[in-house]
Amino acid sequence: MRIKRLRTVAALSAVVALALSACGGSDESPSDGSTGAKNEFNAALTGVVSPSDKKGGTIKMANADDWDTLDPGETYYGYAWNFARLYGRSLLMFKPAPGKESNVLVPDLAESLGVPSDGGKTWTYKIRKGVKYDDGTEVKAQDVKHAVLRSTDKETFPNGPAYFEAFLNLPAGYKGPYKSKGVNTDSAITTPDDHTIVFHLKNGFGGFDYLAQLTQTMPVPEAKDDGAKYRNHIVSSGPYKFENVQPGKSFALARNDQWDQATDPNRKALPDRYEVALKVSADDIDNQVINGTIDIDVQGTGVQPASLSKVLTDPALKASSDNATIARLWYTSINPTVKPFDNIECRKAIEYGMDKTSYQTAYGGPFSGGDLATTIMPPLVPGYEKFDLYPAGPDNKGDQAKAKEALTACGQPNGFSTNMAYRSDRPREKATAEAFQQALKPLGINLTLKGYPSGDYFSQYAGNPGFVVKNGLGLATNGWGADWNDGFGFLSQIVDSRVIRPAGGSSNTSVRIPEVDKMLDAAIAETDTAKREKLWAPIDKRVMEEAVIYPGVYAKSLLLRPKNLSNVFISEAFNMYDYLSLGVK
Amino acid sequence: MPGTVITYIVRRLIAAIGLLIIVSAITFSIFYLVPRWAGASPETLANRYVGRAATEETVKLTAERLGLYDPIAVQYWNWAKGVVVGAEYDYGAGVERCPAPCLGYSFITKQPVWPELLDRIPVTLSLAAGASILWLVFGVAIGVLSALRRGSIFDRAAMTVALAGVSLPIFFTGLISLAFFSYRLGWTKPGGTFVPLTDNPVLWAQALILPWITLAFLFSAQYARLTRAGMLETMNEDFIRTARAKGLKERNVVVQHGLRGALTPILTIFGLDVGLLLGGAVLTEKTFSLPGLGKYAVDGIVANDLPKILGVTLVAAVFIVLANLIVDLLYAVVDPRVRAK
Amino acid sequence: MTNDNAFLSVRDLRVHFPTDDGLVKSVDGLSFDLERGKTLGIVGESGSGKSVTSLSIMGLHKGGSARISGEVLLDGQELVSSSSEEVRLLRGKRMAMIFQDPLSAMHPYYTVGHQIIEAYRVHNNVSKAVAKKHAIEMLDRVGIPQPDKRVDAYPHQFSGGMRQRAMIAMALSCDPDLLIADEPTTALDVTVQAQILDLIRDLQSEFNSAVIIITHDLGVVAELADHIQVMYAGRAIEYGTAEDIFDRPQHPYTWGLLGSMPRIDRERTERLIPIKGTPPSLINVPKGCAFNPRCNYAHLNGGASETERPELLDSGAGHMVACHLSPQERQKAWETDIKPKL
Amino acid sequence: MTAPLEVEPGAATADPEAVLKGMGKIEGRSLGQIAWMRLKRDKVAIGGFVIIVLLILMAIFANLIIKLIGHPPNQFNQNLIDTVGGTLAPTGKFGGMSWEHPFGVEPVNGRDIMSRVIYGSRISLLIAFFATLLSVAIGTTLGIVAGFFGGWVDAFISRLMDIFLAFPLLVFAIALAGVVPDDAFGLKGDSLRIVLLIFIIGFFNWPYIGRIVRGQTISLREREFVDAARSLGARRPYILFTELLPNLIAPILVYATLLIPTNILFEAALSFLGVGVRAPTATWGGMLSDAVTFYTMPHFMLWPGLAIFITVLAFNLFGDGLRDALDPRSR
Repeated sequence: MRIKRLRTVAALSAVVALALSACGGSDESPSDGSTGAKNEFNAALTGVVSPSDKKGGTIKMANADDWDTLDPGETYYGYAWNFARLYGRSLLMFKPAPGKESNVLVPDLAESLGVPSDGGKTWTYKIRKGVKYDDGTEVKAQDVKHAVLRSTDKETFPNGPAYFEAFLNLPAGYKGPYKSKGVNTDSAITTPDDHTIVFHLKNGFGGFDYLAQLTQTMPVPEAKDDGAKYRNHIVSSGPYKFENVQPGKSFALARNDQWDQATDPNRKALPDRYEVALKVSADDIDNQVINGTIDIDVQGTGVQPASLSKVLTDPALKASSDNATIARLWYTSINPTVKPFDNIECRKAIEYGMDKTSYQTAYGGPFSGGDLATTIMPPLVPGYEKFDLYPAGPDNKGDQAKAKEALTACGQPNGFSTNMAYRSDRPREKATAEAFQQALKPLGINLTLKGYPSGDYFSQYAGNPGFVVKNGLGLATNGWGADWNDGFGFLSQIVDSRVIRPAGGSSNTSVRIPEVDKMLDAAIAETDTAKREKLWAPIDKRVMEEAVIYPGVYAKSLLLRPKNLSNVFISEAFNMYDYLSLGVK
Repeated sequence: MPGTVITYIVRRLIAAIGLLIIVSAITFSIFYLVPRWAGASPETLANRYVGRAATEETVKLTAERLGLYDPIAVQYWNWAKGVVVGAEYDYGAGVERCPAPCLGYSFITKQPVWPELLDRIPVTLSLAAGASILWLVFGVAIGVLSALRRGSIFDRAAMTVALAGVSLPIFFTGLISLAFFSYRLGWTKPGGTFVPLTDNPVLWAQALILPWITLAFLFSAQYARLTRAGMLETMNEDFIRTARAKGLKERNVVVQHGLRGALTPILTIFGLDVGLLLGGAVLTEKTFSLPGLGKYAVDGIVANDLPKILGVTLVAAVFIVLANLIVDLLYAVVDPRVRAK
Repeated sequence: MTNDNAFLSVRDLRVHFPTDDGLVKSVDGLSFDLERGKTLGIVGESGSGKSVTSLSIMGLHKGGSARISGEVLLDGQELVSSSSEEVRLLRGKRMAMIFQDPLSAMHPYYTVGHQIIEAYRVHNNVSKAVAKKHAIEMLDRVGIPQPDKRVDAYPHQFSGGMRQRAMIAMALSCDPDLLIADEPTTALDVTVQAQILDLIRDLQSEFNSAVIIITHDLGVVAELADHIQVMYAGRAIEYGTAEDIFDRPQHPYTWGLLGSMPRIDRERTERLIPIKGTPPSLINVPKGCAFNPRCNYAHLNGGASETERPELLDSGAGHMVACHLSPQERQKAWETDIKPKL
Repeated sequence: MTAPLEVEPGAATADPEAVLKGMGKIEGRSLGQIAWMRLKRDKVAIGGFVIIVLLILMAIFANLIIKLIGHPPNQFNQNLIDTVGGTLAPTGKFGGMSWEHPFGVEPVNGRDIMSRVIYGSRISLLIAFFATLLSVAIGTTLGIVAGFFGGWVDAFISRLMDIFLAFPLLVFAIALAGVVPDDAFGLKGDSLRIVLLIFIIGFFNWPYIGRIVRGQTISLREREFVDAARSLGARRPYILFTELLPNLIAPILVYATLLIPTNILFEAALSFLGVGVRAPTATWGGMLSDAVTFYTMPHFMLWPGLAIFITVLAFNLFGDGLRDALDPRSR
């Protein structure tokens, strides 16, 4: 089972100027594109490997699972967003460049970044002229409007991001263009002419440009839109169009001859074709990438455990791999709703007693798993501050003495019994749960492990507050990665108590600190980016003080660099190879 | 005579349909009831089919759309009605007609189940066809030779291997052969990439050769044992002695009289095995990640996608029931005594 | 008892089977002669070796685990040392066999006609059509009505008696010189039994073949046999003409057989001389006379029966017996103990 | 061509039953004693039996043995794992095989494979035995009822068997094992999973034995009715049952012995598919499933695979021998 990149849903409306946060690191010098980076370990992290402008060829990709959906209105995986840019043009996009530069937003379908007015409540975008669909018709502002509106129909597209319905000033009770046919939506989006689109928000939101880069702004012609079925015959606005789509099996992209380089400063469109095979066994993908019969593992989550030793012990293979850092934390929730974790000292016993290195090992070790984590926010997120409230001893194998102390303070000097939930189809979470069980055993803390299917993990089990209490799930493995690198996007879904729904479904299962909710609101309200970034770390620290989250590892992945491709580099926006720039050698 | 044959087939078909109704009803009940015993409500069930950002209202609407509030009988009736007359499906931008046999739409991928199943059937069919030919040929040949040379070194060796064969779980032999032939030696593709026969016969065979051999090894072992036992029993029959007493050549005795009698029961077992296999060679497909019906079922179960599970169960049951019917009819062709009844 | 006119001559035939439990001596030194046109009845309990004898003559034990020694001369040709192929060519053509249960002895999947045609065509190079005509003729000859229709019927569609007739038709299809009938009537109704026996007799006279009838039922051989051989534990213990055996039986075992024979002309009474015990193991055949543990008269000769195996000796006019009792003792026992109760 | 094809015809007439019946030494002995005599001579079957006994002892004393070995099955030994280099493979050669860890250790957490294999025998045998028992109980009861009463009862039970046989069993078992909650029927944890697996495996396998018992019952009933007609009046059903059961023991015994290995494979398959006993409890199928991700380390899949193989083979060998001993014609 591969670990998919789950993305945040910011359901809260807030005035946040996100745009500036991403620009913070852009002063770093862009890598030298003319000579290219050497073919060595981690080369593609900071530079372009094998730069070339050679056109032609076919890029072969494989996915161990099914694509969640190709529909730009619903797709919600990092790799899918990375890939969608080949067949669709959103208003804005992250710059296809290596390193920090990839966090910069640049115009794509729009002529420039959004122009805010009315205190950030109105955002205007001018759409490039001459951009055509694969059927030759021109892309109009109305198509972007339709695309955004349809994505708000969460019954038809339940799994898509839900930012627009949260921020746009939609009419009350609006259920999307299918069910609310003919309803006037000018309160939310207007199109004064064919090449201008204006978004009207409920409240001012400085970071709206981040929403404008979502695949949900890729234009969808209303005439060709048939709801849930559109995913099988998407109309392309990018340089490639769908040649054939076999749901659950494969699809291929071929050149869209209606695409005009003149309208597109970002894409080189080097290869002639992209072929993507679905549901190929993950180990097979690794082997084929090593052999060169497949160019890229499209999910971009790193090699399988079986390939790990092969890649790390073979110098040649290691030289052609990249160890990407991901803005993601693998952690374990410590649920204070379950006795005896209602007592903070018992929670602290877990924080001290757990063997941090075995957590790392369970997740795949220093290369495939990640770095030892002591905070909730990963270092990639601006505002990250390093601290360690519960030092796990000199060798990071846990501080038994402190843990004992905490247990005694908790009134459970001989330990206690509780349960730990994990996703049974994820071997790494299973290994983590087993590691907890072993590490806590000497303290007298007996864990019963409970595996649940990942599909229902949050909706039925570990994310369902009633179930957690009823079944005494004191601990639950968990993980979180933001939609883009930002403290708000990272923290709000996992530390804000207000996202916990009684029927279940939220990732936050353990953090219920009113003070933290207030701190979050204050941070979101702060319009000064630099000041705001300083507000995230205290929240992080405050949650850690309560010992309701055990941070495991800041995720990393070991990626195999495609050996037959040119222009290979890792985009920090996606934490994987940038799929837009690749060419065939 | 043909009239009675037709009556017989019709009667059997009606019985088969009854069987399918019961099988699907039981499947439905289990998947309906067990989660509810576990404390699930229509909302929590719908929860898994909505995104994380879903509001309570969306959850309710989804539960309603999926019919989760209806009593079990109504839900089953709606499903069964769809199978027979087709159904209508709201895909957001409108309503689509899902023609019979409509096995519903996946709760998760929203693709209609029936075309997906149709897509999977060739995989399982290819797997079953190739493997069954292999095991039938090898299993029966080895079994016959063993029986004819009872006690010989060949017999002992063959039966030892056969016993070992039936004692090896397919997911073990499969894994070992995958690790060795596919990953270490790179002789075959490690599965997951099924190419239809009509597209490219070479790639088709290359992707399937290892599963065929692994599966055929297991079944050959079983069939060798069965054939040997059947052959020994048949060769002890009085009619074999009669055939010999006529002065028939031994080869004719064995082939025309012995094999004919010994193979009839094998035919029955063969039919049922192929039927079962067509319903999903779960372990083989899982081990070799072949996108067949068995893997579809497992995927459906893992994702808790009820329409998928129901669809594949029904198709599997259809295969088994059909196999039963065909076997019975074939039996009548082979054995005149059965024909009389 | 050598007979130069003998069509079939068996000399010191031994058929032994090695098994996990030991060596099974099914036939252990058997000799007899049979002329053309004559009928020999071989009588004994199951396990006495009578069926093994017939199968050995037919060569049906060849190639298996059986160890066969001695001689079987069919019209002067020695069969024991002949190759399997040589004997096969004789089977069905010069010697044929009828089996006990015609239902199991005929292949259930083939029509009766097919099975006769097959038998005929093994030894006669003729077309199927010709063979079929022959098959119909044969069925007609054994008294099956509407043979041209029945030829296409399957064995299970025949009645028991008709099936045995068909079996006989199959056996006789190549005009064999020797016909072995192994319990030909056991599986049949009493009324049908008589018909079948009549048929065999008629056909024998018609074809002038030698016939061996194997049975545990003395009543059957009484009707057909010229000579009778009684077997016990793989050996012959008495041999003589039918009159010898029925009117002057010499061996206590034969008495037992006679006593257990149901007779239509007699009221059903209790068995006269029940043969106590069970047939002996063919692996550990009792020492001395194999019958001695079950014999009511073994005590009469001072223990010789328990130590010494009696030879098969001529007690006059070709009537041979293997018993330690003196002729007088046997005479007395027969006249006083047995005969009155028959 | 003729000679080598020849089937030994001797078997047709050298009826071992008759031979044995006549053997002076064992005259009057029961079929059971005769079977036991035959079985004792069958070295292969005895070999299987000895392995089975050893396996059972191993399962019963698993905890003791593991204590002696000194490596609890769930204990991590990450000092034996290459965590620094990041490969997570055992640092020793051949999967870390050594005197200390004869079978090597698992990648990632370094658990002792030998201890886990030994512990796995417990789960495997326990489930297989009781599932077989359940199948036999249901199958025998329903088989006898169907065969004895005949009529609509028989028709009903026979249809029931048809339905069961028409189910895609494995799919169904996976589904069922997957949806049952963690606390149910007053049980939880391993004991719940074990009971659940026993129930699922046992419940789905009964029709096979049911058919055999039904057939036997019918044929015995026919025979009994003939006898009953001859003797004085009809016999009472309970007498029939008391006579029926002894006659059924032989086929049930043979079938049960041969069902155990099937059930071991079934359990292993369910564990392999991830619906068996829950982690970290060691099961053979579960270990194989874990080993899939580490196919480059064959030692990991070899030992649990071998354990399944040897156990199933031993039961098959013994079952075959038992069948031959009880029914010599099948030899």
